[in-house]
Amino acid sequence: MDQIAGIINLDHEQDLLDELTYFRCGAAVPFAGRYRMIDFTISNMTNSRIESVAVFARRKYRSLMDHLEQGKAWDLDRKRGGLFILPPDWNDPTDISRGDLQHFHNNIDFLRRTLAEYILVSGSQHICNINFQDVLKEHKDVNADVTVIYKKVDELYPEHQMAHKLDIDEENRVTSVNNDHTNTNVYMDMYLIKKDYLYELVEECIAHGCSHFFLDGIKAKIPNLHVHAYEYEGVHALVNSVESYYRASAKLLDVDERDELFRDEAPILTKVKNEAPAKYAASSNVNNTLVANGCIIEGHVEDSILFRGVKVGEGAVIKNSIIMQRCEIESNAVLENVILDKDCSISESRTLIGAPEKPFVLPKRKTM
Amino acid sequence: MDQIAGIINLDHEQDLLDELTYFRCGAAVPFAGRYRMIDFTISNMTNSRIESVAVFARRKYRSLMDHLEQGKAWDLDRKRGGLFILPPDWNDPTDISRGDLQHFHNNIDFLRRTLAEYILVSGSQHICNINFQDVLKEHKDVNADVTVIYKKVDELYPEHQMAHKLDIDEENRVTSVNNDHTNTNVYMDMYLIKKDYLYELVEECIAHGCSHFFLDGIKAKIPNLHVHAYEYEGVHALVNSVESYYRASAKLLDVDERDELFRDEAPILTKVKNEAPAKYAASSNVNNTLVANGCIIEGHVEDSILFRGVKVGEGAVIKNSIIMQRCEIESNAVLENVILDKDCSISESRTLIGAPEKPFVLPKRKTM
Amino acid sequence: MKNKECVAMLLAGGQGTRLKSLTKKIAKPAVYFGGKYRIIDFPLSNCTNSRIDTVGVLTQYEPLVLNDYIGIGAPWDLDRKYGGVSVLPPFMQAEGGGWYEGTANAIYRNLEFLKQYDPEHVLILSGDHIYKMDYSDMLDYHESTGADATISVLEVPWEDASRFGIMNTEENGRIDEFDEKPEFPKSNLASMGVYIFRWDVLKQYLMDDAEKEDSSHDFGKDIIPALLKDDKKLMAYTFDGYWKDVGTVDSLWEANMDLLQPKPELNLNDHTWRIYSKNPNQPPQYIAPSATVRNALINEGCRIYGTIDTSVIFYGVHVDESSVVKDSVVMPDVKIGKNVKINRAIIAKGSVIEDGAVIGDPDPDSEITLVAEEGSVMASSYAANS
Amino acid sequence: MKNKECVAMLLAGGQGTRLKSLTKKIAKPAVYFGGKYRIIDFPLSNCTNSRIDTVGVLTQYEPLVLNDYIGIGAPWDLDRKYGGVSVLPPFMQAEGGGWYEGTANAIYRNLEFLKQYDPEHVLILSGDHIYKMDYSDMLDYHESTGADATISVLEVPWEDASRFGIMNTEENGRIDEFDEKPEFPKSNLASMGVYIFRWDVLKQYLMDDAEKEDSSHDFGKDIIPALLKDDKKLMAYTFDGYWKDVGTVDSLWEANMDLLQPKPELNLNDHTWRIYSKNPNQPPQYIAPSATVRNALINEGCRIYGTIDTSVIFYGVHVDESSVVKDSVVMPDVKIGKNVKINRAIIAKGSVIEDGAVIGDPDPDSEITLVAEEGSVMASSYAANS
Repeated sequence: MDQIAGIINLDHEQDLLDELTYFRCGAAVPFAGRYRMIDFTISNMTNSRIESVAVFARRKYRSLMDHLEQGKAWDLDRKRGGLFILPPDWNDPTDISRGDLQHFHNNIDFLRRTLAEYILVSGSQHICNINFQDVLKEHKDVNADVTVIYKKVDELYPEHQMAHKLDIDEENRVTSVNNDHTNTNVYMDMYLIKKDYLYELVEECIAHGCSHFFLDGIKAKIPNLHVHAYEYEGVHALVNSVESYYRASAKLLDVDERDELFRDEAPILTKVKNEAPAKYAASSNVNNTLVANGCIIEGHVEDSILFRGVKVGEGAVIKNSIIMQRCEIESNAVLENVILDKDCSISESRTLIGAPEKPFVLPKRKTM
Repeated sequence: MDQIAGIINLDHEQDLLDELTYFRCGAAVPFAGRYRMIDFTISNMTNSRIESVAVFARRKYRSLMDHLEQGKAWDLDRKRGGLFILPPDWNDPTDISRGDLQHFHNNIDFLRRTLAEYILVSGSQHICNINFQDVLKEHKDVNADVTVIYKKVDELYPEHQMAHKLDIDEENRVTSVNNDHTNTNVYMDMYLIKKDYLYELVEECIAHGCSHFFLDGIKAKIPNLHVHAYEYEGVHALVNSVESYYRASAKLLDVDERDELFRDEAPILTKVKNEAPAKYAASSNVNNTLVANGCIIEGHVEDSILFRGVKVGEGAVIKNSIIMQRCEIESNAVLENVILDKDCSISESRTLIGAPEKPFVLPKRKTM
Repeated sequence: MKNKECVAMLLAGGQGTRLKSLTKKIAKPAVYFGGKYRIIDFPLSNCTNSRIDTVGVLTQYEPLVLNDYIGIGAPWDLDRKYGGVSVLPPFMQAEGGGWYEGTANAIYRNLEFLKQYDPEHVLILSGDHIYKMDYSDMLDYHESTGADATISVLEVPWEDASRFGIMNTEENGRIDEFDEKPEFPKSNLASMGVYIFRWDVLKQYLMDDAEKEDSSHDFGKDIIPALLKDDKKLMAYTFDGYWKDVGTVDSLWEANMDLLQPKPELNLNDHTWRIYSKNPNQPPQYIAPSATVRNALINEGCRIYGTIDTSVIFYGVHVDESSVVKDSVVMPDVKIGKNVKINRAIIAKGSVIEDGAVIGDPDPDSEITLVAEEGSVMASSYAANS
Repeated sequence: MKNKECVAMLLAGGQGTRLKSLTKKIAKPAVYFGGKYRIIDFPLSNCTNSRIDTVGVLTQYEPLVLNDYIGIGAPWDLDRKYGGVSVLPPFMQAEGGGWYEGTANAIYRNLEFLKQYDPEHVLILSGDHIYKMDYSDMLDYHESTGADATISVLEVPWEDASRFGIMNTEENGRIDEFDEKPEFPKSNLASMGVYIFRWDVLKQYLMDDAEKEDSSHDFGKDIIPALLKDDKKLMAYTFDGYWKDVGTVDSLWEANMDLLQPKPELNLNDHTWRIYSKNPNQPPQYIAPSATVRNALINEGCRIYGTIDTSVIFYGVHVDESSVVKDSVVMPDVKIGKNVKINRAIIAKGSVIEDGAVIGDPDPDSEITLVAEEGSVMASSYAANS
């Protein structure tokens, strides 16, 4: 089996999740009751037998470092390979690289040391369950220079407008990368490339003063390269705004979506917290809800997601809401269309109601 | 036994080791054949049963992160406690703290979470083998507010001029912290303080706009506090310049110094490299030298230190020199009074000779 | 190398036959408890929370599951460079070998292991009990009294005292007599099977005991009486808190039900004393619109479409529509079909309960029904005790 | 859970009696080699370098040192969440238990362990040999030929062939006959004791073999002949590289001396194929002004004041002034006084050689002298073979 190494490039990802990204980058945002966004990318990589993963971090990466713990949860705290979080801390005055090329240039040791022949570069905003070995197989079958991964979406939502789209010919070659608002071939910010070729393109980009490897190094060269499009056909969500986050979360209440995302043979792993099983009191009433461990529920919860360690008091009512770690909802409080970040407290009988299309978001550690 | 947590505060440490600190902070400088400077502080802490250690890093901490690997070598990659490298990545616009108070303020969670009642704060420049439990015992016996650690040096060298000195009364209370160039009581940049009291002083410092916790929060309050002086009597070196680094290294060739520093019951640990035993060819001639594993020696070496994986070709002569990891000295080269940083290559028959009081330093990866 | 202050030895070799089919393929300490845990999680978490970082686990019977579960000790933070958890099965030596012949013999055969750490004290634990205990408090007491051995005891109701090993003590807590299951108990202080010995004393008595041909090589029957006979200083350390021997199907069921109290005596949500366990990595549990859940503990990976009432549900359990699980314990990965009725039962791991099956007897005086591991129950069958 | 492509089973239960006092207290795979290593470091490092991350180590004789040494497998990067290294001693089951009775029996008794991973292939290794080998190349060969079993062989000099198990092969590498120590060998391809089996085939043959009362339950004597008899496809995979059985004091000494060649066949400095071992955390070695060191391997923690000539010195060894160590292997933590002469000897761990002692015989035809573990040699004594 050919080896692949992974790069998770957060350099150009914008932190547009309002209150949820005030103090953390998008990759570190909690998602699906017990995970962080980046867990999906890392788990997809390890499930595809990728054993070396570099994370190019630029801003607000402290909570990411805390969460990743050198890759422990993915068995990536290793002697050979493993997970490397690479914040920008370079001090070479002769360095002329710019943008994400700074990362590629200053972390070239990661590429040098890995034995892998191929590199899979990914962002953190596309939630999916994908096997990159399948991508490699197709990449080799068609003898591509670069293989980019896309999802053909059924319906275009606002979040898709911020993504690049692909025009593809009948041989699945990419003919253009664009922002056509009617194109449903959403580029998933993932591409596979031979390591030696990546080197070459990186050096060329730096020599030409480029600042965005994908746009300047790959997109700009489409006429001259064989850029192959790999269609990912599984469950997919793009999370790059509060609204898309809320929509993607709601989809998780669908059993088929969930079954496709969380699979025994390709599990999504995350940091272990050692919480007790969730406890439901005699007074509790829970419907159509995802509940993580450590919750203690005495009230009413429906169409919602409760992260680990949430307490819901007697008579409290929670609907269409996402309640993150360790929030405490006191008795008779009412929450509807709300996203609470970690460690929020809602006092007795308090009511917070957001709009279904624009949830009310409370930042970390807020008491109301 | 009372618990102590450790803070290694690199915030005010200047990187004055010329070529050796171009790309790394002083704490990450290789020392004693197979260690880095910070290994001594961390090992002293773990040997004193300190199980939680925070590293306040500010600049050039990338190689430090690579080296520390979340504390693996010290068994500090733990669920409870462990090693935390804390680079500056804070994004709270309301934060008014300055200087190293930024670190204390933004990492207050470290203090909150630890169960330890006492905090030992240390820098990384004082090489020693000290037991902080002994310090705590004395701290409690005299009922001090703060205990600062000092070494009474036999002779004052230039490096000591950059350190603070202590004036001490007959009860071992500190009466002043100063820069008196004739004072031999060298403050070792280490102090012990009760956690709750540290909190209190940190808050007061921030409220008053201070930027240096030790100077503004402790030194300035000496008249009102019981600041006790603990005398450390063991082997000691202060490394804050190339000259002091060179002098401290030479001292390691003395068996008594070495025996006091490297003790079976209080071992200095470091990242494991899995190098083979050092190999001495039939043509080798080695005298008064420390040799780490992985070296292959065919030439002549005396009064020197060879780090891991150094190759010395036939007929090469090395004297009074420090050769760091993986350097290659080709045959018939001559090195005297030289410090080579990692991965340097010296070509055949090349000669480099520095002055005994000012060694010639070659930066990382240089070929000459 | 530094020596260790206190090393724990955890006796985990018991077969636990009174747990019937639950221990057919696994040793008793590996039996499931509390929706998420195995029994051995409690002593191991107690060790790590008490800052005892060196634990020998003595295995004998069906150690594969236990070995695999303990692994490198990472879940309990016992994956240490020096110390940590070591699984200690019987082994062969130049002069022969054989199975462990009693609790004292098991420790005796591992004296070399203990000598490596040359501890000051040795803590002996068993893997049969559910409790949260700070062994470091007991160690402090042991050290402050200068005892040769300290035995942890708890007050049991007088009427139950004759079922336990009873310690008769002087006023200062010194043990002057040990009564194994006395007909007429003089005290209600029952031994919890938790001992701390001074290492030099333990070593000597184990070596002496090994020479005695008539000895059963058991701590309770041989070692403690020998110490008392020699007038060694044995102290009783009184523990007060939740403690339960889960050695039978009924007591295992009861201990699970205890967790469903509004404020259970055994608090699993205490973040200062976490019970660690190996994580199965499952997504959050899903409670469907058709579900009714009340008075329950439910773990991750479950999907509940039916009714859960006063029950403990382990990870990966699916309960389909119109089924009712009441007063029961459902172990991992059990699949329960539609229209199933379960009352007062323990359903072992991986069982499949088909549509319409009826299991257990709602009569509060009835015995608890046990469905064996990977059992399959059809609609027509009524699970008997297995 | 995902299944594993290939799981390795490392037979490490041997007592290794021909290594005399070196294996009095430790199993043979734990014997020291090469200034830094134990024999078992080689197969374990080969596994991790070959990306085989699941290894069962079958122990039986004196497993304490080996258990402690292997620990959680961290030195070899085998401290994995799923897989990694597992020490597998004999254990007791509901239907009884007993010691392993042969190499095949040892694997048979751990079929449950293998079933957990349900691998496609099983790699059988022994812990007796020094060699660097990429098992993944052998696995590729095994898979590409579609063999039921593949046996690694190496060409030995024809005159030595009758000391080995010899594989007679067809032109395409298929084995048609296995000769155990043939008087008149038809081939010089000797088995290295490294086998890859298809898991389903191995399982079947082990179960069949367990039923046979007259079987010695050995791979070479029973399993391989049974496969050949049934006309199963057995392929020979030719290894070419350094390989040495270090089963005797002389061969262990020789293998150490081999490392002192200017370009040794076994390169320990190859960073693409590191030999991992547990690190003793010692400071760098110190070579004093009075020392003369030539043609030597020396490990960290040593202090050399005397002469080391053509010798291998493990960690923590002190050699005082005016002493000469020649053509010898000095194991960890040995203290050698002043004016000592050592020739052609192996000094076992922790020995103390007092001032003026003379050990060994410089005659190149003499036997190698062995000083037993923690032995003490006075000036007046001349160490006999122990």
